[in-house]
Amino acid sequence: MDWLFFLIQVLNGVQYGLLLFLIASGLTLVFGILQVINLAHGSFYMVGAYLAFWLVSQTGNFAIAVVAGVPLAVLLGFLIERLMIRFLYERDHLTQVLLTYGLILIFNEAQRLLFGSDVHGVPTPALFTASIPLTDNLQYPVYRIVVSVICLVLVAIMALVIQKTRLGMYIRAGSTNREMVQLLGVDMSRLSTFVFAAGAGLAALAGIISAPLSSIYPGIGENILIVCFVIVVIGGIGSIKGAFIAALLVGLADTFGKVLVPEFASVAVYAVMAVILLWRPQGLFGRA
Amino acid sequence: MPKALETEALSKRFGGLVAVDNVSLAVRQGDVHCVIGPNGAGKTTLLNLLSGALPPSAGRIRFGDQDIAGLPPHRIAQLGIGRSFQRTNIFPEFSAYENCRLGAQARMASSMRFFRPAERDDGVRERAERALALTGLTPRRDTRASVLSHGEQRQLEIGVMLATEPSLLLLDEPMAGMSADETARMVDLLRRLKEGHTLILIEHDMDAVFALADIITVMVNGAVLASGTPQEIRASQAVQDAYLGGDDLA
Amino acid sequence: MEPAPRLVNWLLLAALVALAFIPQFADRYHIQLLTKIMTMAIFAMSLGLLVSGVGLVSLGHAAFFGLGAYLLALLSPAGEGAAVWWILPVVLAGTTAAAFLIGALAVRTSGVYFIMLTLAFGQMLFYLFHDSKFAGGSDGRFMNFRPVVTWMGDDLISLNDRPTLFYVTLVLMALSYLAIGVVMKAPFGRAVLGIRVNESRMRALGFNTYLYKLVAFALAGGMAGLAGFIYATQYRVVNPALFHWRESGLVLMMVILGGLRSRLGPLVGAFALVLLEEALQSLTDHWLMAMGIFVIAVVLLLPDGLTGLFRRKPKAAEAADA
Amino acid sequence: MTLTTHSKMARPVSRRAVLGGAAAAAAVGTLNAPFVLAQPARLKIGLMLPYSGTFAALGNNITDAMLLAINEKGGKLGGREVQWVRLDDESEPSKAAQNANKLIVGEKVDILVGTVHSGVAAAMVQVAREENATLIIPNAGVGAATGALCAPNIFRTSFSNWQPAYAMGKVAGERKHQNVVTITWKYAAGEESVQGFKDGLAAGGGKVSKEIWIPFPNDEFQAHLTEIASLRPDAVYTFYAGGGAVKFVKDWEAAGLKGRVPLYGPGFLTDGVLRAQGAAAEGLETTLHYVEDLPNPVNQRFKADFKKTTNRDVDVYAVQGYDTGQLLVQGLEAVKGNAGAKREFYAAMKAAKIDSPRGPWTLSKSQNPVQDFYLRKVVSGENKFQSVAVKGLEDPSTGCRMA
Repeated sequence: MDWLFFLIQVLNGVQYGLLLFLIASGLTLVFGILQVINLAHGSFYMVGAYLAFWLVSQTGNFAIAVVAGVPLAVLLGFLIERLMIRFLYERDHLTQVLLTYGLILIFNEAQRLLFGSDVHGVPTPALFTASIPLTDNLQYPVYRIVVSVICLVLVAIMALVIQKTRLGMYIRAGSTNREMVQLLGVDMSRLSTFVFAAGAGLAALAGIISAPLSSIYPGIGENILIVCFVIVVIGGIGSIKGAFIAALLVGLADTFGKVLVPEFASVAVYAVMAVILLWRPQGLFGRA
Repeated sequence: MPKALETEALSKRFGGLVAVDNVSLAVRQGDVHCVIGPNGAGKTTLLNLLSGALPPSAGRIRFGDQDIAGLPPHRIAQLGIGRSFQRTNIFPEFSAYENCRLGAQARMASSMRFFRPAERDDGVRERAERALALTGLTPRRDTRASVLSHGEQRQLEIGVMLATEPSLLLLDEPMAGMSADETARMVDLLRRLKEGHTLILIEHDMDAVFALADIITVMVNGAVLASGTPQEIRASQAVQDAYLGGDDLA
Repeated sequence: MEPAPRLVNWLLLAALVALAFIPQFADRYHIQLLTKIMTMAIFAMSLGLLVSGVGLVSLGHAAFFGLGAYLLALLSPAGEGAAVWWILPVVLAGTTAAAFLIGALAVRTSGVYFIMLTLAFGQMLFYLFHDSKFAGGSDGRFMNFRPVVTWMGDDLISLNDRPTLFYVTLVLMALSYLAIGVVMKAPFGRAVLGIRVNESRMRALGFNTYLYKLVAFALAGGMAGLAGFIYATQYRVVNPALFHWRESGLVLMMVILGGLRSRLGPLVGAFALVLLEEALQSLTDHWLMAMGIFVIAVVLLLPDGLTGLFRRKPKAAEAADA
Repeated sequence: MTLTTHSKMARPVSRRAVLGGAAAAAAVGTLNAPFVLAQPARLKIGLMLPYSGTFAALGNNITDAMLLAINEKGGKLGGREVQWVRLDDESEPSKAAQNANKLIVGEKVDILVGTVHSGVAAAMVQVAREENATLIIPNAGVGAATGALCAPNIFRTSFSNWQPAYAMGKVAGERKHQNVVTITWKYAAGEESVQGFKDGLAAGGGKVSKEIWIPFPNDEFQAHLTEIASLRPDAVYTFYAGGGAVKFVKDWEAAGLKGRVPLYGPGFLTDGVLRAQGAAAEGLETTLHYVEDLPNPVNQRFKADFKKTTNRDVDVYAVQGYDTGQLLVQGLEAVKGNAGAKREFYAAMKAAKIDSPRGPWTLSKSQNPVQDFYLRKVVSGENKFQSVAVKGLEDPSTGCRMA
């Protein structure tokens, strides 16, 4: 592997990591602020992917899928938070795990009822079908770059919101000390709903924009959920910064694991996690 | 008189906040050493440092001939430092006796026993019964802790600690929220405990403090303001100004 | 975890005796179904030991179930059945040791971290066996012969015989149930219960709570390994799905369904859930949807599980329950 | 404890039959009385196939085509009415042994048919061997079923993973590719397929320079495609099906490898997923024992009939289901529907000559089809017949001790 291919692999890893971050950021905030373990978070990714498939096949326009799909997912997140997750705030983790486990079963089966079990694909948006030649026999698909740019823009927006706005201050404070924020007179109930719905929207957006990159099949959300759990654990629960760094780390570990230790590629990610937790049991940026 | 426990420049910082600031204490064997001070003075944090619940940021804690600063709580407990908590911390679903038995079991060489029923160990049983008797709870032996009265729960809290047979007791506001009657009983209990134990006591009830204490340390803003016999403290102008002058003594 | 009240003990004994007669009239299919249910009951009891005994919610407990099954399948010689006398201790030691190692990391954490760590470690084992050639990859492995129970060269009992395997499993299930009862009454169990209620208090009393939790985790892992051993013996086939977190979720559901406050809970939950799954599957193609709704309903409506339905409302004056 | 599994398990069959429109009309004779409990006069056949999950479409095509073949012969087998017991195997290997048990031991089916997923099929083979039950595999290509685990009571009407791969290897070898990279999921089917390809390639004079294995069912290929580009191979062989096949073919194009490096694979790379792959699949060359535009009259008739009864297009899975039906018809005809006369029943099946839409085939000694393999090419979104890659190819059946 010469240095050019090495750099391309780094690019691959970063791109995968950025995508993972979109999903993991919502997950870590829901942990941090709502103190709810949401196993069904991956289902929003699945919802996004299938929404992309459905909307693109209905309208033929990928932009519509993004513009209509994200609000739909946010609405779904809003409803689920209000109808179910709400009752979990005061319950123990065990209850949360099981209830959201039940939600996964329902989501998966609903998907099967609506879309069947076939594998679907979404065409790459016409605007971005080109590829950039990197070597004489390898091109980098423009759309992958677009996805990375979208992710980076979102990262920047999130950083801005969290660092500079009042809302961001509440979010930061809420993930540190829920009671304290409540005492400050912030409506935690509304903040929780907002965070949950926003997390659902982000995960769905990840599902939508990655739909042209991947095939869409039943159970797609579960596979990615576990990886995002690992990211949240590595980064430290409730820490957006931690999730970002951990996502890149996992993306790179996964990419290079595949090339260097193909036999144990999937284990590589978990090995990274174990090592980091040996060093810092509360994650990179978690509070003890 | 030999020292039971000494701290040297003990400090605890939470981020920018200094909760315990350079505290040096010398607690004599067999004394009742009371720590008083306004809310937020760092008394409970100091107790947490002594019991190992929190690691100190700086300083040393000498217990016997050992520096125990930074040891995990169970190690410190095994060395003979017992701790009772401000909020009642007993096991509510267990009976009074069983609460004490857990304490007694803690001092067993190894309670990693899987098959012999816990009931069978006479040494443990004896220690538990003794702790019950000492705290006057023998009549309530088989009552579930959660249904004991507030005062009884406080007594039990101390009983659980006693069952570990500590030589030094760390008591965090044992009289808080008690009726006068219950307080009197607790003072009586603590006085009895003086035989054979060293006590470090955090308390707001000044009558009780002055009735029990051999030495009083006054803390303000994490630091020691004054330390001395009850007479000296009563006489201290600094203490009067900073603390005792208020309504607290009334 | 409270000891079962006296009446329940009698009912339990009656149920056990009733179970023992089932092979006399049930067909072979139902015998093997019940054998499977009893295997799952052992598995669920091992998790119950963690969840209601220590208060540790593991979402990766299937790892040890799978490991037990795989160890048996991988270590059995190709040409003959492995002798139970050595293979069972080896499998139990192996799963216990694995649980000890994973626990050493996981038990350092608590709450959400513990759940996610166990989940991640479970998946790690899943991938380890899923991706590696020696274990047969995603297709798993077959075991050509069941373990044999021999004495002086003669077959003592044959695990190939379904009713025999049924009885062996029944005995192991009963022993597991009794063993948990004994352990929970022993000093170790009392300490572990105290940790569940108030860990910091236990530390202040001088208990090395980390060690207690770790040992409990290892014991539970070993017991799950026993269940895996029986599973592999019954089906002679193992595959990575045994490790999957869906299995872990399912067995956690059994524990909750049965009820956390009773030692009988996991047992009742295993029977109820497997039978429910059978029934739903034969009723509708979309049984998973029904299962999901059922799970949510149980969690919201039956916080004390099925055994909670038969429990007297806790009264203040009730005698000490430990 | 006595679940009334009979009626309940039979019910999905009836419902499907009702919903299946024309298919049901043809199948009415066999399926219309599901609530009647088992009568000894009826032949009981268990269908353990995926009716949910990724492979559901495959399971349905196999089932419907098999019924079609039987209904063409009057809907009876050897003169006996048939009671079908349908069970969704969910393509879930962990439940496979138990499900097979449910049908063989619990339902006491005379014949078990299944399944698609290799891991599930392998478990079924184990149970069938232990219970000495008749098993017919209508798809799963796991080599051991007619290899190391072969048995007189186990038949396959589809292929072994080795077969189409060997055919592809032979074609690639004849093109003198000396630097071939293989990339596939790391599981038994993938390993068997790569072995077959290597055997064929060697026979033709080519060589594999690097094998890339990806954990099943991981489908993030970008890193591997980058690696392939850096290896600069003459050709790449891949074994994917379903979602993985869609993803791989699309990523292959996006990475700019399409058109620069020839991509080969067994027909599963395109079958059933061509539409999802879209333009990316154009020009792909694959080998398989079937292609839709085979000119033989059986194929023409079958395509029309299947369309008429199910309103779906045929695929290789439907063909295999159809042939399973044909094999059952011939075998049971010979024993007058007495599936218990196993020696005669098995001998008749083993000797059967199946006139299939894929062309005529027979069973080998290990009871796997001996059949032609075709080279196909995707032209305007459809697989088109190119040439016969290998005639009458037989699986080596390594490890099979059945003479």
